[in-house]
Amino acid sequence: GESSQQAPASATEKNLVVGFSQVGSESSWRTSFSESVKAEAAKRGIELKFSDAQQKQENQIKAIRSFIAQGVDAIIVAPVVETGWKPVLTEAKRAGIPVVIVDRNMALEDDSLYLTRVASDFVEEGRKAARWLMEATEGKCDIVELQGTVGATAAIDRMAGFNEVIAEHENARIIRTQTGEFTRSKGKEVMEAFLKAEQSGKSICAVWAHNDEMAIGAALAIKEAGLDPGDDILIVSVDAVPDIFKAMADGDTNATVELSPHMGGPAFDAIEAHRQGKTDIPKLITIQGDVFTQATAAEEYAKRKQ
Amino acid sequence: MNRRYLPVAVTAVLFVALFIAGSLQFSGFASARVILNLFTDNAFLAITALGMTFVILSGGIDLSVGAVLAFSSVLCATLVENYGWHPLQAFPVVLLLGAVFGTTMGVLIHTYKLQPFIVTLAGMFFARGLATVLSEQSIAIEHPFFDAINNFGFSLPGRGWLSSATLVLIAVFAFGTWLAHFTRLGGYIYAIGGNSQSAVLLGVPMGMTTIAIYTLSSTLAALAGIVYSFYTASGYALTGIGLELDAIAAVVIGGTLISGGYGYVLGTLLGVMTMGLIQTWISFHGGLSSWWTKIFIGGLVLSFMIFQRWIAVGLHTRLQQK
Amino acid sequence: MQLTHLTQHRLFLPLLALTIILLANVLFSPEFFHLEFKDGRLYGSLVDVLNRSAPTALLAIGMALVIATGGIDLSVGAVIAISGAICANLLNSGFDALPLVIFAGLAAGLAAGTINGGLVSIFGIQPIVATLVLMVAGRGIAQLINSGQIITFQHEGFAAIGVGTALGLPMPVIIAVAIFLLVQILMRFTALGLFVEATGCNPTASHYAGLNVKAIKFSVYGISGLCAALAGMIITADIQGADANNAGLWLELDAILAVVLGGASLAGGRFSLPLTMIGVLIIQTMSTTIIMSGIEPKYNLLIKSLVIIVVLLLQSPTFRQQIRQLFGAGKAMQGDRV
Amino acid sequence: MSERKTVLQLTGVCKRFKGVFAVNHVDLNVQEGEIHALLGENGAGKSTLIKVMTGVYSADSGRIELCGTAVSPQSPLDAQRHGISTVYQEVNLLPNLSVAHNLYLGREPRRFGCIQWRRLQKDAQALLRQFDLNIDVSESLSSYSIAIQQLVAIARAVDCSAKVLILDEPTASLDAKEVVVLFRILRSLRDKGVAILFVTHFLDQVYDLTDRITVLRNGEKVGTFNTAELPRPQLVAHMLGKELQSIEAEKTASRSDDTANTTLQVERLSTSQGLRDINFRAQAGDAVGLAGLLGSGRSEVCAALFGLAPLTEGQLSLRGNHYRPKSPADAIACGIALCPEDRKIEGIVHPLSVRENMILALQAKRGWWRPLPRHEQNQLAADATARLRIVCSDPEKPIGELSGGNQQKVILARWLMTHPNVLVLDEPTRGIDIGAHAEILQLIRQLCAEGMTLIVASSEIEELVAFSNKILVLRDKQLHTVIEADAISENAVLAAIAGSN
Ligand SMILES: Nc1ncnc2c1ncn2[C@@H]1O[C@H](COP(=O)(O)OP(=O)(O)OP(=O)(O)O)[C@@H](O)[C@H]1O
Ligand SMILES: Nc1ncnc2c1ncn2[C@@H]1O[C@H](COP(=O)(O)OP(=O)(O)OP(=O)(O)O)[C@@H](O)[C@H]1O
Ligand SMILES: [Mg+2]
Ligand SMILES: [Mg+2]
Repeated sequence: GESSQQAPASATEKNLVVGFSQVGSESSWRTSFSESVKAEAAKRGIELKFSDAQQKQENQIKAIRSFIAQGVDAIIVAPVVETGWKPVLTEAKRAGIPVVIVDRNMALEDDSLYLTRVASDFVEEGRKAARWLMEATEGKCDIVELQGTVGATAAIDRMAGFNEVIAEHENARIIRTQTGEFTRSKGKEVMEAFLKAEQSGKSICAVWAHNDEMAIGAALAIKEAGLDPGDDILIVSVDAVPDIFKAMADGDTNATVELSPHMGGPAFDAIEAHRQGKTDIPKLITIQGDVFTQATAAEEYAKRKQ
Repeated sequence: MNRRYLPVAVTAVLFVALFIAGSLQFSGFASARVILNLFTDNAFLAITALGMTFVILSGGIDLSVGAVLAFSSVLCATLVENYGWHPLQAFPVVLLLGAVFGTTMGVLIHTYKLQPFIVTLAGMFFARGLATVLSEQSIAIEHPFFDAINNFGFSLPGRGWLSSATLVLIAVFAFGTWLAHFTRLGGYIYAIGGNSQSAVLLGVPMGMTTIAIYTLSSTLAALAGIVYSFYTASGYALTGIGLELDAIAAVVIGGTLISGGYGYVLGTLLGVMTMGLIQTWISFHGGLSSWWTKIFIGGLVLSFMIFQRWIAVGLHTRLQQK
Repeated sequence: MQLTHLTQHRLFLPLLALTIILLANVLFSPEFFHLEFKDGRLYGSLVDVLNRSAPTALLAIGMALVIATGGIDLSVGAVIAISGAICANLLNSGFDALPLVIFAGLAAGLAAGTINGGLVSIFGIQPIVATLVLMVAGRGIAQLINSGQIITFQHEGFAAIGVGTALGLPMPVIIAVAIFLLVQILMRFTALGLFVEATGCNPTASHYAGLNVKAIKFSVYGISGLCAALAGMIITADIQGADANNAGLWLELDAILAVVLGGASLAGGRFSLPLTMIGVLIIQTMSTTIIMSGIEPKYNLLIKSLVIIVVLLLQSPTFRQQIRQLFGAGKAMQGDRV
Repeated sequence: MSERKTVLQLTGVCKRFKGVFAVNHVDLNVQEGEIHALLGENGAGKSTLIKVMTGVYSADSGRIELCGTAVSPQSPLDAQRHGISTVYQEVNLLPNLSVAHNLYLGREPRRFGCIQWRRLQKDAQALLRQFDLNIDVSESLSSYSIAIQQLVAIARAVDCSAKVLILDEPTASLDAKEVVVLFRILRSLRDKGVAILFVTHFLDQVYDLTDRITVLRNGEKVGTFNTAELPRPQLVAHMLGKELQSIEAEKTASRSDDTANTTLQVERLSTSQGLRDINFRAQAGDAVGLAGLLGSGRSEVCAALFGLAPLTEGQLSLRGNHYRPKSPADAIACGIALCPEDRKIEGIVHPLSVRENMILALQAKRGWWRPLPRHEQNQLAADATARLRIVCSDPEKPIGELSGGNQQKVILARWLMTHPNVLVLDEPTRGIDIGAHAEILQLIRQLCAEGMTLIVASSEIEELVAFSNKILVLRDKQLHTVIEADAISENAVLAAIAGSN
């Protein structure tokens, strides 16, 4: 009993201790995101307790509860899924620990459960990708879609946003859709099959991939089928990982919607503001994602490659 | 002490050792809260692992538990949120469907002599597929009953909280211990795992027992799904991926032989707690990157298994020499 | 007489199942059977099925041996990631002589196999846990090598392992067939096959008969590691990048499934590599068919599970007898009416 | 006798395996209060017939009546419910459960839905005491020797038996002492009106115990006879279908103990399993018998010679060379072979074929890279099948489908193929029929004559006496007496086993 009460006291004397519950390391985007948060914490002299949940919500909940048991000063969560957080956030609130939600949203009715959200908007990403494509093809396009993992929030929302815009264009339609599980290999495999099913790809106008990895895989498949990705078949995707800029610079894919991995900064800002007693912290901090195209790809690649 | 209790005893000793090591390293580790969190956080895993214990004791395996858990959490959420059922109406339906699912697998395994690994693998695909078809989206459950149960519990000294999930877990384990060690069915399960041909010749009702085992495992997985839906107040088709492997690992760490016939229910509980403790240690440490986390978990489980073998073999020969 | 002879052949039922799944495509997507010769290689969905089967086939070859000794190897997916990561990093580091890279990849696989084999045969740890350890930690090691990123590379020679062509067929197919033949010869033209099966059937009696049971168990894990490393190189070369996070994820389950569809018992004993290959083809044909058919992805798993159950039931003697009885009963009833 | 009630009546029972008759139109009636022997050669169909009666196999045709009503047991459980309890040929108990649990599995005493473990153990202890067995019943079964397991299986069946008790070769690895106890119990059951069906290959026991005899040959019934009215030679003739050539009781000539000629020398042998200070010497052509009671350490001597138990002390030498085997593979390489006692666990490799089982040890000796060509394998298998007269239609058949005695011969064949210098046989005639028994004894003599050294552990003193030129009597894992050459006689051995120093 004694020791557990000592923890927060000693923490306030020293520097800030923040627990960060990350989804996992399922993609290189996710890794960049983790690294960015760690780097930001180091820069500010914050002690970061990092916990990798290996794509499992239960592990995230366990981590949050153990952060509470340790008495950290604040908790950052990048939730694996939108629902299911109310019980554990209620516990954090009872313990008086502020929680910042980053990346994906949480479905919470009671906004006193968290300090703020540093959010990316998957639906909007889908819309942006669609708008770009509709502009490039003047609203006339037979699209094949490479979905993310079935049931993943990012996949569902990006699909919804994209379809919303497509619905406004009567000559645009999705002719085939299948999951590529967010991976390069599976993206390539599915695209191979699509090409064969659609008269060697002649009837495909564009590929819409829920992330960059699948887009890169699809580009490989198109090349091997003897077509020119980026010309014969357009490719648009989401994330803006470094590799996609290279592909765009090489003319293999056409556009990507950025999902910035730098969400650590605003999150720590909010936590520090809260500790200083400020009460005017906004409940939603949106990270804007731009659309990048081949035009700026080369210079962006040079910038991001490190 | 009887030699057969050796693996369980070794697991218990190693668990305590791990706990002491953690307590010396981190302040706040040695608290009632951390211990009770182990129960609350792992209740659903422990319940599935208990079902898995029976399956493994009988020489089988059940890969479908994670998917069944996901399915039952989604079904719960759908019934409560989309159809407006009271949770208490939904639970029996969920448990019943779980039972029917397990019975079907048991019948396939027994009647058609199909291998449990494959039947339950297909079962895993099926249950997960069904859950996805039911709802791709995760569904939040906003029902006063859920809040009430989640808030129910007993406060213990040291900021400990005896949650309702822990109470369910204790009840289920009491049931499991009774079933394994004090009923005929329990004896039959051990018998099948020891040698199924001999078991038949000794008059063990194979069909009934096999079907009962898989029915039990699926029902417990469905119950774990309900516990999980309380834990997260939601239902989601992609939860519990790989849970079956965690459950198997817990059972084996608890000293049960994967080939069947040897092991104890108590060992499984210790196995689950040990894995939970490893996780807790990692979050307290907080400095491991994603990959070091994996390497570390693997390494710890490995040294645990080697220690267990080593101590067990050592003690065994010592006992024999006496 | 000849026909019954044919139907009783052990290849008959698995081949029948494969044919039925292939024929399902006639309904969904006739393009499936389109084959043409383009740029010096055969091109079409059927070739894709073979090509995409290659990694699983390699895994299944190793897995079949491991399962025959009564073990199981869950770590192959992680070994794929490790060997891919090592190769990709070497290619980017300047040590990019092809033999060296391939050797390094294989060495990684062998090392993994040695760890598994050592844990199982020397320490006596149960195979499912022993290899579970490497399944978890191995992917961590691969990510560590790659720092969690996908490491892409440009290397014609190495890429050819995944996308090259030989004898008019994709390179992975050639590699898989070559390994299949090699292992099959090793197993059936030396006494290894007998030793492996005897070990799986009754390890105690095999030990008494003078077999070095430990060495046999040890070596099958080694072979499995090597096969997995080769599969890892194919997968890596295919996308010209090493994806430590996802390469080979859950592929071990497909490999085990293939071995069991090939009629092996997970308790050990008899195994058949040709039947295992048919199992692999059944799995891949099913995947490709689902992609080609245009069914909504959320039904993928349901379809897969039902197909597996049907294929298993087809192979179950009890089920066939029940069907025959139903059939026979039907005939008898008709006879009654007449 | 005729007024006795028939309890079990079989009429025209047939059972085929893959079209071949294992049991062919057999009639059998077993009466209340009699002990009925079921006899026949290895592979005659005894075990199959029993399995048909108890629901393990379903009969292809025929009728089974129990106390006048037709029954068709679907499973052993079903048979038990009908009042038939059985000890099958191989020990079919559960090694992982405690002895007590094995005895009462499915019949555990319960109160309020809970098994009463205390009472169960007390009952078990009491039950085994009837068999003069005083062991810790809470230990798992696997920690006891196969003979004890056999006794436990018998005790279980005896305790369950309501109307019919079937025993398939229960005495195969029991010592004389245990057999006496068993017979006492069987007689008292008979007197209580239980019908007992008894299979054995020991004709002495048949004449000692049984009231009537039914003989099977090649799956068909030869006839049912009153034991008292059937002379022994005629019984043998019924079983074999021909006269048994009498084996001359000729003794192997005693030899001078010539140290130079020693093949195997054992000095102060002690093992971690508890053997202490065993010394003996054997030369080419010797047959050394190991005699003793249950648990006296015979099997452990065999195991130590074969590299299965690490030596804690002592020295072995083989043809003058230091010999310290670490594994069976080592031992085999040095020219030693062991035909183990527990054939089900240590001997047969089940789904593998008879041919593969036979050549396994030879192939292991050659190494994997030098496979025996298939035609050579076939030839070897054919030769062995002929030499040991193994009843086996097809060498490609899984070995588990052979009858128990024929499995034993296959294992013997496996070892003969390796041409060992020293052949260790642990209970070699376990479950072997009378005809083959004689042949095996002859074989042992012949092998000795060819210069092989044999070490034979056996519970059958008669057979030890028949071929040994040296008998080591073990007690409490120590060498008690050595009886040599002309001093060898059944009485001498018995006296050494039973008597004090
Ligand atoms: N499961 C089986 N499949 C095929 N054939 C079998 C099977 N069981 C027994 N047989 C065959 O049936 C015949 C009778 O065997 P059974 O075991 O009844 O002989 P037995 O009289 O008990 O001989 P033993 O004295 O050696 O035990 C043998 O030829 C044997 O090969
Ligand atoms: N009567 C007994 N009481 C207790 N333990 C026994 C008894 N008989 C055998 N055992 C146990 O069984 C083990 C096996 O002994 P071992 O096999 O050497 O005996 P054996 O002389 O070969 O007799 P058999 O093979 O007929 O059982 C011994 O280590 C001993 O612990
Ligand atoms: Mg028999
Ligand atoms: Mg013995």
